[in-house]
Amino acid sequence: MDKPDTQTEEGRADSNGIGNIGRRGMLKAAGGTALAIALAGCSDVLLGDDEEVVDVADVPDEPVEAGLQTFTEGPASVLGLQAQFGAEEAVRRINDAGGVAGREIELDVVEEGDSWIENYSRFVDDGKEVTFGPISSGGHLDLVGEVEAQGVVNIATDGTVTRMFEEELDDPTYAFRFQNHDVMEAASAALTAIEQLGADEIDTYANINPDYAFGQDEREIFNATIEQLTDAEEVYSGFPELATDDMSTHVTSVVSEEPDVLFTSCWGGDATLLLSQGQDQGMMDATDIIVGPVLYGSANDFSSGDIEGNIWSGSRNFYWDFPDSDRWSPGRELFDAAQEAEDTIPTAHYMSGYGAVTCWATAVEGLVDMLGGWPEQEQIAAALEGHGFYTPAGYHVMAEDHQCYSNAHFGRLTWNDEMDIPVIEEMTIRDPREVSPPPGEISVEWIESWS
Amino acid sequence: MSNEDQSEEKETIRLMKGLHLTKPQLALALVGLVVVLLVPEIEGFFDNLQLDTFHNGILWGMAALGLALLLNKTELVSFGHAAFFGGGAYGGAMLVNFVGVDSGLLILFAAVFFSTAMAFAIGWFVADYVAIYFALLTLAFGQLLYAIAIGSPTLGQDEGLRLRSGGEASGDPPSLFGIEFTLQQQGEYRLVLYYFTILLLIASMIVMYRIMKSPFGSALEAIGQNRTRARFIGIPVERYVWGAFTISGFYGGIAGGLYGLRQLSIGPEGTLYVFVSGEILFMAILGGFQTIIGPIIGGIVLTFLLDNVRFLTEHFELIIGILLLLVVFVLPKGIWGSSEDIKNGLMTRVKNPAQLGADVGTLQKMLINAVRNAITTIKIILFGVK
Amino acid sequence: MLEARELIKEFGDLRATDDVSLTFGKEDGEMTFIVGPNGAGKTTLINLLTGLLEPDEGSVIIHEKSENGTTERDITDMDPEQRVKTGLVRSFQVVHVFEEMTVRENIRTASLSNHGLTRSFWSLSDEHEEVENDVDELIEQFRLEDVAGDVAETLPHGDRKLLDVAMSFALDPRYLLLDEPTSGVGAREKEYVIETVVEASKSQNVTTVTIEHDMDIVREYADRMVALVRGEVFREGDPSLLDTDDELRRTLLGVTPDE
Amino acid sequence: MIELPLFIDLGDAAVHTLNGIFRGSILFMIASGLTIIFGVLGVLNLAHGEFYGIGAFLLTSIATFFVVRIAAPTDPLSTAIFAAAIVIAVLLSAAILIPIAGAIEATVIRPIYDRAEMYQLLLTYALLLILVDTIRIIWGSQPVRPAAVDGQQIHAALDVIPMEELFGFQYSSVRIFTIFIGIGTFLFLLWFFDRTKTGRIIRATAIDREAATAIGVSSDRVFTLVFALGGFFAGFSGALYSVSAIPATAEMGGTALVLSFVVIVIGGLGSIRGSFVGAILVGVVWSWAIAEYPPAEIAAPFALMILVLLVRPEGLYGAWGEIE
Repeated sequence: MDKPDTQTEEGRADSNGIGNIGRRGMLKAAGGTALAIALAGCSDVLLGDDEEVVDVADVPDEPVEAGLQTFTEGPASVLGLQAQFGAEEAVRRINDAGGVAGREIELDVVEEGDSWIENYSRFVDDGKEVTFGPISSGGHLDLVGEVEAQGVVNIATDGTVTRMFEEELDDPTYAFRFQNHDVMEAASAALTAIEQLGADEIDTYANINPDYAFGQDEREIFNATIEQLTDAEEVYSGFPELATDDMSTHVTSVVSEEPDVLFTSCWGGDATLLLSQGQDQGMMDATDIIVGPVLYGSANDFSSGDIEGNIWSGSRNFYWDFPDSDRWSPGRELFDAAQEAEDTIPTAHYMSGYGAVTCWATAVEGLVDMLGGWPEQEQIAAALEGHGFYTPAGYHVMAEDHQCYSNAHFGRLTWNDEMDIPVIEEMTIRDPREVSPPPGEISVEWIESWS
Repeated sequence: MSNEDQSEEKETIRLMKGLHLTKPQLALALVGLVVVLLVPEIEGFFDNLQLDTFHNGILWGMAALGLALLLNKTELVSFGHAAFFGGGAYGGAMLVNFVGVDSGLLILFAAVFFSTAMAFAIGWFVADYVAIYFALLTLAFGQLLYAIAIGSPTLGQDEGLRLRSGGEASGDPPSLFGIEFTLQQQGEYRLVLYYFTILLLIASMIVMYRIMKSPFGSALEAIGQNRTRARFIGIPVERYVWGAFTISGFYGGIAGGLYGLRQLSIGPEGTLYVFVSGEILFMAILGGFQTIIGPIIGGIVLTFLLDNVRFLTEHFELIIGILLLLVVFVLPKGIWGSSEDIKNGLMTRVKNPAQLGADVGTLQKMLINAVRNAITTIKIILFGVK
Repeated sequence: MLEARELIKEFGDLRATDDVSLTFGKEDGEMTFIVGPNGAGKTTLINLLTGLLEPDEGSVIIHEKSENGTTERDITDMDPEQRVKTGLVRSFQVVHVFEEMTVRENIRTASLSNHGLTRSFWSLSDEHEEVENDVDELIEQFRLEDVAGDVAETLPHGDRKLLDVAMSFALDPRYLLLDEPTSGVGAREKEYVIETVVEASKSQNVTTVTIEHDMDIVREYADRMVALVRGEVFREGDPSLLDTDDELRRTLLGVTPDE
Repeated sequence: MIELPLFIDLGDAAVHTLNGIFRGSILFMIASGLTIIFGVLGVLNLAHGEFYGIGAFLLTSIATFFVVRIAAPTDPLSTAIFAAAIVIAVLLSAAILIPIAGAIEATVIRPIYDRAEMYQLLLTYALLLILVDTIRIIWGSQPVRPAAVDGQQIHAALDVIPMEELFGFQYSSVRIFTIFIGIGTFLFLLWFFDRTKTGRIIRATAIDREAATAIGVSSDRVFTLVFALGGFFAGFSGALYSVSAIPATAEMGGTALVLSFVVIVIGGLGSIRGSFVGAILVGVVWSWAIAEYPPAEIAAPFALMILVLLVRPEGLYGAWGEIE
């Protein structure tokens, strides 16, 4: 197999990746505060005993009250609980490192249900200084107007509506999103398929995506990308009901079409169902490659029989074992923390929660340093624009369109017999600039401008 | 406000034709009105009192009030009422998104028009049916609309639609009575909308009261109690049920339209899903569907519970389930409908404390019976029916 | 004049009415009694006339007097509620009243319908003077004053029967079809019920068709009698046939002249 | 390593139809309980779907218990032992629902038989909420499957049973057996209500409660039995569904309930034949709708129901509250 010419474990080149930045360099880039270091996952090495808590007279004594709305129940709790665990881990680390400019964080978690506006309003009424969430994309669209009107910063943990910051929100102030521009994962999926099979070898492709706006968006971007780069033609597109209990008809259709590539943005129980019913019906043999950007989100639910075959999965902006956790301890530490606290494999949604909290905390800490006092919401919002920070996943930038930019992870889904968990191997990591349009541009138009 | 069996002897005050209240009732109504008007002022003093919740509760209650007409008079259980609430919300949102209107009143008008038209169309199909078939058929229509909304990219699928200017996620709210609001004035916008809601609430309660007391109301009651006889006194049963259904959809439309204007963003899960229909139904029963004010109270109470229990415990369904169970067994006429019984019960016990002893006895008997039932059940399971 | 023309109604294999042709009310206020054994098709006939059932064949005609003679009006396809508007009204063997309404409300609802007021949703049910007058009159006529405020389901059986009929009278009937108005009523009350009904019919010159099992009542009140047997018209004529026609007596009463 | 069956040979049309019949069989077992309970007790049990859900979750726990203790199927003998264990797990899961459903009937449903429909709906809705949360408390809120056997799901491990030799075509054996069990349940219920004494007593009670009481039948017991029977079949179908590696979720009862409504309305309330035909029809139409016009997936059953009701308002086998 040809080595892809993007950065890989072996061939990291670009400065935006975490690859060639040493820990000391990172410390510098992170602004040097103890908090930033702790959140980047290097506390044990760098802080030692001389951790220094910022001590500013104008910082209030009481803890920072924060709210997170996420799916704690229902099919989407597969994602939502991961986000909650991640956010809680970040809060733990912040508080262990002395808080944000000396203030600890108290995080309230509430089920988002379908009450995004009510939850946020309640948080604001209760005096929360910052809010995180939701997972639901529809919920995020519901929410942002409210956030803009009420003026307490919200950093969404998911809410993958492609057009959100491209079209819906011009010039937002208080609404941000840590994860994830879904263009990056859908485009990465197409690029992965092309790398693996070769552009000339792909004649047909099929889609199975959950029947809601996210699934439609992912398909649109995947199709745009693959059709831009190959002469392939779509032979099937199915939209199983979200959280359905049977996909066999869709699988039957795919098997009978024998497409070269199958793209799926199914997640949670849908992903396990699709793969296990796919195994039953020989879908892995009927296709040359299956690419699924969110398959690894179900890492905790797969069994080895589900993922046999040429299945490539994305892990959005974070995969715990990349770089190899033997060499990159922050990944290993986060994995261990998740195992210890919740007996779970941290997935990309773990990072959604972790990153959202980190983004806010590092920005505020820096701001307190600069202002010499606790900042107003407006100041925090302004500081978040263009804010760069590290997590164990690497470097992230909250761009001026309020969409965070991070590396995209994609690799082969395999079973690790030793640990008895699913892992991703042959990881390819793509710079956000490669798979996300620059702020202000529309994803599909941007892809169609590729030559 | 409701005053079903007023005795002639009591001194009453005539508010309007057919609306007589005794002095205590009038006082209660006035206090209630003042409280409702002051909610925006006093919400800050109470931790759990939220204008949002209260406002939404009133709106759900208005939809439940429309449903109460069917429940109370025609004795038909509609299990698809979300169709009209959601239909209204979507009707308004479509005007914003596809026509670009940003006048709140026009949006509300479109909402009411759309949901009434839909109730008119669905009513034609369902008016022939009774009992559980009526419930299931209305449920099917409701789910069909949900399926359409969630499957249609034009309607935003699961993401729904925004009622902000340009249909954008952070656009300005619509104008009300010619007043333009910016995004930052959303609080003021909602306040104006709240008082407008109160106005419409009072109007719709009075109208519903009159409908229930009218010859048309009597005819519906006749239909509910004996369809055959109703037919043979010359009442065109299906047409009248159709009419009542349409009126009920009209109420759903006002409520849904105002809900859309309040939320400024709507989606299928929160407005059209089958469990939303269930909630509207249970609000009507919870508050007491035989009264005018009951459904409104049911709406406020259930909305309050749904919004608040969630913040207290992860297991809010359990808590709400147990509360509903209690309603069935302890307050069958609903909260408002049972207020008289509760008052009487308390008065007897104050006058005659010995009654309390009897209560303990009743409770004991109930417990013993429950245990006995459980034992019989186990026997049946082990040995079958005799 | 109300005419049943060659009415046929089948339930599965059973022919409930077999080519029944009858005319009622050649003279206004005529009282016809229908007799016959169980299963003879008496109730089916009334159901067909009033529109509760649709005939398989045949038609129901109303003959209306006008300036230029009489005109025929075919009402076979009319809904029951439309037939009520032509003056064709019925009561039921099993009492059909609005159980949770009071006596007064029951009669009022019928009267509101009769006055074409049920479409009004802004006026109050109890504010229409013409209706209230009618209701008062009927309550008096059917001697229901004492129970006027009682809920229908709590009434004694005789009063319920009377209420059922009173509701029919609230509709200003021209043809009143009564399905066993005395069934289930105790012997002593029977007389009282039927007398009240007959009195009301006579006073308003209503053409009545009554199903009745009690031959004494038929003898006493009938202007004319129709005997149905197995879905067919067996005899038609004067009630005195009950005493003179042996075959009829045998069929109907199971008695032979010898006994 | 176990060979995976491929059944492309059968042709798409036949596979779509089989998929639909499979789903229909599951649906029938849920809906039959609902329809019998309605026919006899006169109560439309909104919590019925939760019995199905509980059955599915019970299976995950019980099957997991077996899977980690019994050798994985490698040869005919071990396959037989394994299959027997799974059958026991399914029956056990369903059997546990008998006392659960029976106790629910005796304590909270019994007092409301004489109340208006809306109270029955309200009460069973309350039960639904309580049971959903109980499931979450016991099994958590994320999807659950039984433990894998050597990395395979249970049904895949059992799919070694040679379908081709048995039936002449390739299709998942677990699914085929599920279809047979569905048909078997249907025949059993027909036989039970037609031929057995208990069945006849139940029917008599359904037709005339008072008359049945007059001849000495305890309607209380009949009701409890019927409710428990309904719970059993719902749990049974949930357990079977779980065997096919469909993740159990606390919310699965809701979808099942709504689809069961569609089934029994199409078939005619109270009709066992109706719910069988209705369930298969819904399953097949659903499967074909996906194959031919994917966007119709959610709407298809409801559109079918409205269509049937317009043509035959009393449903295909309109029994109207009596068991047939």
